[in-house]
Amino acid sequence: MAKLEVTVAGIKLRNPLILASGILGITSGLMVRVERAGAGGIVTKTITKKPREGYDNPVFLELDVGYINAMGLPNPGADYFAEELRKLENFHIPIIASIGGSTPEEFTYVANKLKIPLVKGFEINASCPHVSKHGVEILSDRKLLSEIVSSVKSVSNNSPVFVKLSAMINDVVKLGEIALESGADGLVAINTIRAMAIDIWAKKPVLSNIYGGLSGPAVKYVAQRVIYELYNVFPDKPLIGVGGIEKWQDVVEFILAGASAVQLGSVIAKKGLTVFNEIIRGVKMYMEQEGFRNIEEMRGLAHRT
Amino acid sequence: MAKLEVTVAGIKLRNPLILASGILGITSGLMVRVERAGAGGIVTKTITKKPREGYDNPVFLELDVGYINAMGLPNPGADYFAEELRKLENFHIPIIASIGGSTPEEFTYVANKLKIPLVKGFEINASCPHVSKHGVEILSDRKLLSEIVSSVKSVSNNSPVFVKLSAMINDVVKLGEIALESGADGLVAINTIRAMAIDIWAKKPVLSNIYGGLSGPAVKYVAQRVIYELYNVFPDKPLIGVGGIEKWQDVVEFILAGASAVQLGSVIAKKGLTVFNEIIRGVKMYMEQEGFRNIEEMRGLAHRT
Amino acid sequence: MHRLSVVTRVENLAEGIKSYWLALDSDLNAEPGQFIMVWIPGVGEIPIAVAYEENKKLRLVIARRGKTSNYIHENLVKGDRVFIRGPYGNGYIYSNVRRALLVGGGYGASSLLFLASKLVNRGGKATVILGFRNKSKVILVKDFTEIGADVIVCTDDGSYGIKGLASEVAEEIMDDFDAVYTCGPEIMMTKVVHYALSKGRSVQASLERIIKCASGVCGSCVLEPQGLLVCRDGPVFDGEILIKTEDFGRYWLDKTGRRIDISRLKN
Amino acid sequence: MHRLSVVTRVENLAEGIKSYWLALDSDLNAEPGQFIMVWIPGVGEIPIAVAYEENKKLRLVIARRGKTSNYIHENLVKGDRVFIRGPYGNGYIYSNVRRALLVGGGYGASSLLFLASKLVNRGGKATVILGFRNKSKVILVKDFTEIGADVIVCTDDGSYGIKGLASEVAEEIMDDFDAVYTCGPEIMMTKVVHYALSKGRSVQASLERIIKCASGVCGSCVLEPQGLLVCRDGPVFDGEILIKTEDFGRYWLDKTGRRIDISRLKN
Ligand SMILES: Cc1cc2nc3c(=O)[nH]c(=O)nc-3n(C[C@H](O)[C@H](O)[C@H](O)COP(=O)(O)OP(=O)(O)OC[C@H]3O[C@@H](n4cnc5c(N)ncnc54)[C@H](O)[C@@H]3O)c2cc1C
Ligand SMILES: Cc1cc2nc3c(=O)[nH]c(=O)nc-3n(C[C@H](O)[C@H](O)[C@H](O)COP(=O)(O)OP(=O)(O)OC[C@H]3O[C@@H](n4cnc5c(N)ncnc54)[C@H](O)[C@@H]3O)c2cc1C
Ligand SMILES: Cc1cc2nc3c(=O)[nH]c(=O)nc-3n(C[C@H](O)[C@H](O)[C@H](O)COP(=O)(O)O)c2cc1C
Ligand SMILES: Cc1cc2nc3c(=O)[nH]c(=O)nc-3n(C[C@H](O)[C@H](O)[C@H](O)COP(=O)(O)O)c2cc1C
Ligand code: FES
Ligand code: FES
Repeated sequence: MAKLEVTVAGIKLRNPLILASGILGITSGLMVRVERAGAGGIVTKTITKKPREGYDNPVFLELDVGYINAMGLPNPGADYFAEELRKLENFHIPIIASIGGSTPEEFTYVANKLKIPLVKGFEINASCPHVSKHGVEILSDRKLLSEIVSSVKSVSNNSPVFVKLSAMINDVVKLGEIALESGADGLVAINTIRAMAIDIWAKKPVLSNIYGGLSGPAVKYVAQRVIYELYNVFPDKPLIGVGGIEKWQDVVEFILAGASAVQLGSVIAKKGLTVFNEIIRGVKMYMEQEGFRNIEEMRGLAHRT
Repeated sequence: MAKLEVTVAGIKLRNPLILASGILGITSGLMVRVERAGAGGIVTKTITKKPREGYDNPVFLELDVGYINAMGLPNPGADYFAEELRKLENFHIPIIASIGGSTPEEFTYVANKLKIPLVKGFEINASCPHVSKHGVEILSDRKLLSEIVSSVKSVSNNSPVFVKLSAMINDVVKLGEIALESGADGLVAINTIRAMAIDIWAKKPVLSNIYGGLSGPAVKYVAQRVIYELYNVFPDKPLIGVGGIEKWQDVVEFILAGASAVQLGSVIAKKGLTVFNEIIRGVKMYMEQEGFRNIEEMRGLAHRT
Repeated sequence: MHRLSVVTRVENLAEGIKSYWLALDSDLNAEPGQFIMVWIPGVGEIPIAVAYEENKKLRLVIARRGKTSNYIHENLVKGDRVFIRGPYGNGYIYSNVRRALLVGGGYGASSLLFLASKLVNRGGKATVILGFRNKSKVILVKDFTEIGADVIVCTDDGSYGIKGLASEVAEEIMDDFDAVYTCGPEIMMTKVVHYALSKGRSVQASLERIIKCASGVCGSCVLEPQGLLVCRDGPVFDGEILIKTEDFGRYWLDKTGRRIDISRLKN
Repeated sequence: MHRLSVVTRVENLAEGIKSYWLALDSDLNAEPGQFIMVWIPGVGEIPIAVAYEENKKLRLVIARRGKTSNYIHENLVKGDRVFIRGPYGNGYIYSNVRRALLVGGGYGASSLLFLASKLVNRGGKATVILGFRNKSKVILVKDFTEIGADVIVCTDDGSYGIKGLASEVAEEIMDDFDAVYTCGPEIMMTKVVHYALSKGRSVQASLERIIKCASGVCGSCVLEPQGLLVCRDGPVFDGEILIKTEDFGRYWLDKTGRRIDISRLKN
């Protein structure tokens, strides 16, 4: 029997499908639902020091090839969210807290607050494409990136720290290297890609924020490329793939490219939470047909010549 | 009657639909066909100093959301191509020569060779995502970019010089600024985005080169964002939009975002050359319905608050 | 992306409530209880229930409430463009219902009108109790009558119809019906749901929460602790589920995702 | 992306020519004359004509010619996976043809076999002239006979069938036919096309050029000066068009896009 369990930077997951940040991971009730739906783990909505309302509607758009969102990192703030997480009882899948901010101090504030037993790791959101100073700007400032990573690591109590990267930086491998050298335990790729949509009858940008982040099938082949590039250089590091995963075949592609696990995001808009079990069934079937006993055996195979 | 003529950096186009680089613009016979199909102008395949065979097959993939190619810049070299262009007689639409290389000297060699009457402008391909040293690396090296632009400009005989940008650089506006300050007359955005595809039954990357460039609908909303960002800062400069244009609505979106003209690339794989007239009809109908007399009136309108 | 629609008619239903008829390019095929997102470029985007849809004609009933709804009231006239996406969510379940009691309050009458028309068209019987603050707020009475529903109107001050709350009138006559539907202020719906369940009646209620994505990903419209999403699992929920929901009648999430008392958001 | 297929049978047709039967998940619905791209992971991807397709079974005839075809000959066995994309291009036009003359050379017989089977199935008559270098190269004779075509074989050295060129035999009997189809070495096809046109016969020929994208965008398969694309406008062209094409029988583009003499690419 093919086994789906994976251990990513020491975090044990019953299967490699993690809920991506920004998708439903904002209340305890939703996390319970996601656990029941079969997810292997959950990344929370990105949490900042202070509460944020996010942008005005429209904030989310369905496109032919994916989605564009500019939620604006709405979140109840670290203090409130820590309490929200404490409501969880009998919760069995690992939670990874996504942290946002613009200074090392903001990041450590959030990490300190969310250092509770259910939180098994941290994901540094250094790649939001539509909130100024909270995203790709961090990746463009290598020193800042390094400081943020090492400060979060210094307060993380040995919990693994992941850095979420963007495909909007050509030399993403270099940034991965900086993150890892600064103490990150693993890398997550990718966040959304800055994009926008214009309505020709309104003759206006659709999102209130004008710019948003592209997700869904449109970004899948870019995300796979980033994972493949990262695995080329860091085959021993935990790499989590995210972007455009909609079906089990996509998950297999990411794992063959080098992902240790994957995250599911906007597919939930299309398929709802049943997508977890649907994908699990497919991946299992594939593994049995192709003779893989576990995920680790598949990982990075596309690199073999 | 709505007029489709536009003048872009002094180049007169009968309509704003230009054939994108790398699509069919490699022989004189093909250019004649493209002219007859209704294109407003043609950008040639990227031409390098020396002939290039390109990569081995597979080099082109059709996806659900677009295409990935890694042709590897095959081209007969500048000397041969100059002769090829000289075969054109009674040719009425402007040709923009796309130039590739890795040093200023290579660029000026090609520009000098292609300085023939039919060539009305040059497009510097500083953004190919899959040929090492011939693309985005140039954009990552601001000094090199500046040198290339100013040397091409210095030999271009007053023909306008465009720089083709990539969305793989977060701060694309800064690069546009460098290009313009170094003498470029206009900007073209975007080239393909580095991507790859893996076959789960072959367990291998599909392209022989592993990495290729994503084009088609998947990149449209990213390309529009780049044009919108550029227009924000350079509303008086010629901006040419390219990426994922498949229908007349897409063209209108790009123009509202700030494009002076657009290029059509991989849509030719889906719709063939009849797409030019199909789009022209649609844009005209829209302009008449919405009361636009010419393209210039529409340009950048999405920026109005 | 949004669909383009054009306003073909604007009706003043009552003080601060207007009805908009929109012409569409193609049918939405919405079901009663589903909602759409209405985008006014440069202003905002808000969820609005479908009040009626047939033959590429869509009706909305919009109450003046804040930024976007004010703008709509003040500016939108015949010929104007309105951008919509949807329909979203799950509507009322009404197949095989013979005698339905519909209890509406304020603009909540709107989705019940669509429901009543479907029920009557299928040969069912629909009795609707509509509650309003006072006479100047009364809407849609004629519309319900015209489609063949029995209408009972009540106002808080007795300035029109019965003096009293719709939920109270509903309690009096509920025995005669096999299914109850309610849409309106949540306090009213809470009463209707509890009473109906206590009488063993099947009951469904249409809820509101902050809708952002409308697609079940952002979590802003959640009902805790079950993590039910108004935009996707609702907006119409079965009463049996709602009474297990702490938030029902009590809490909303504000725009940051903090739970606040329902009275603080509804104004 | 490519489709997965599995080799179900390999036949040695002649020296350096094998036939592969592939099982598909779903029908390609290819027409005779269309081609597919065959990808062998880690090796290469080459265009191959459809020799037969029915019921999710696809037949290919592959000559040993270089990197990828050598690999296929040496390694591909029953049960192996083959990845394909397509079908691409325009095939032969054959509706309403009663008496067709098919002139093939070498593995060019392959697409004509598919054509003959379609013609015969529609009640038409197909006579095929097959030319080979010598007896050891002769292929598909039995297959043509089995589907009900009349077969005439010729070899350059007379070691099998008539001694002589297929194009010469074709000239002798062409009067009896209303349409001519040819696939094989371009020199042979040039002769057939010119003769057929001189006799007022409609004639179609299937061409080869360097195929890269197979989708009509890269230009590598162009015929000048008309800018005809073998992958999209062809690979089957009408003779009337071909004789106006300088490149027909004379030039190819090499991989860089430089025009070179046809003899330098075909080996
Ligand atoms: C499923 C659903 C169906 C609805 N149907 C109707 C209808 O048919 N007719 C009608 O008049 N109203 C309807 N509403 C309520 C309507 O959406 C709000 O009145 C409107 O969003 C107010 O926005 P505003 O910009 O005018 O005011 P604002 O000043 O932005 O807000 C005023 C109040 O409206 C509510 N609100 C604001 N934004 C939202 C939001 N994005 N989602 C939900 N509530 C919000 C809050 O309570 C807020 O305090 C419905 C709401 C939901 C959730
Ligand atoms: C439309 C079409 C249909 C074809 N059908 C068949 C068929 O049914 N059976 C068959 O055996 N062969 C067929 N061929 C020819 C076959 O594609 C070549 O033999 C094959 O590509 C050789 O590749 P290689 O790697 O084995 O050899 P290489 O060593 O790569 O090349 C050997 C020679 O093959 C030709 N060639 C190489 N690459 C290509 C390419 N990408 N496209 C076209 N020609 C190329 C060139 O002439 C080259 O000199 C067809 C070609 C075309 C264009
Ligand atoms: C509605 C929405 C909200 C998101 N919010 C966040 C966020 O708060 N933090 C973050 O790191 N990524 C956020 N993302 C990005 C996703 O986590 C993910 O990286 C991206 O959507 C690509 O994956 P997908 O194609 O599976 O959606 C968000 C995405 C969407 C669609
Ligand atoms: C097959 C192919 C070849 C290309 N070759 C080149 C090239 O040589 N030079 C260049 O600047 N861009 C090249 N491009 C990029 C296109 O010009 C264009 O920027 C990109 O494909 C996005 O546009 P599209 O979505 O309309 O195809 C190529 C694209 C394709 C699909
Ligand atoms: S509004 Fe986003 S989940 Fe309901
Ligand atoms: S092979 Fe690319 S155009 Fe024909």
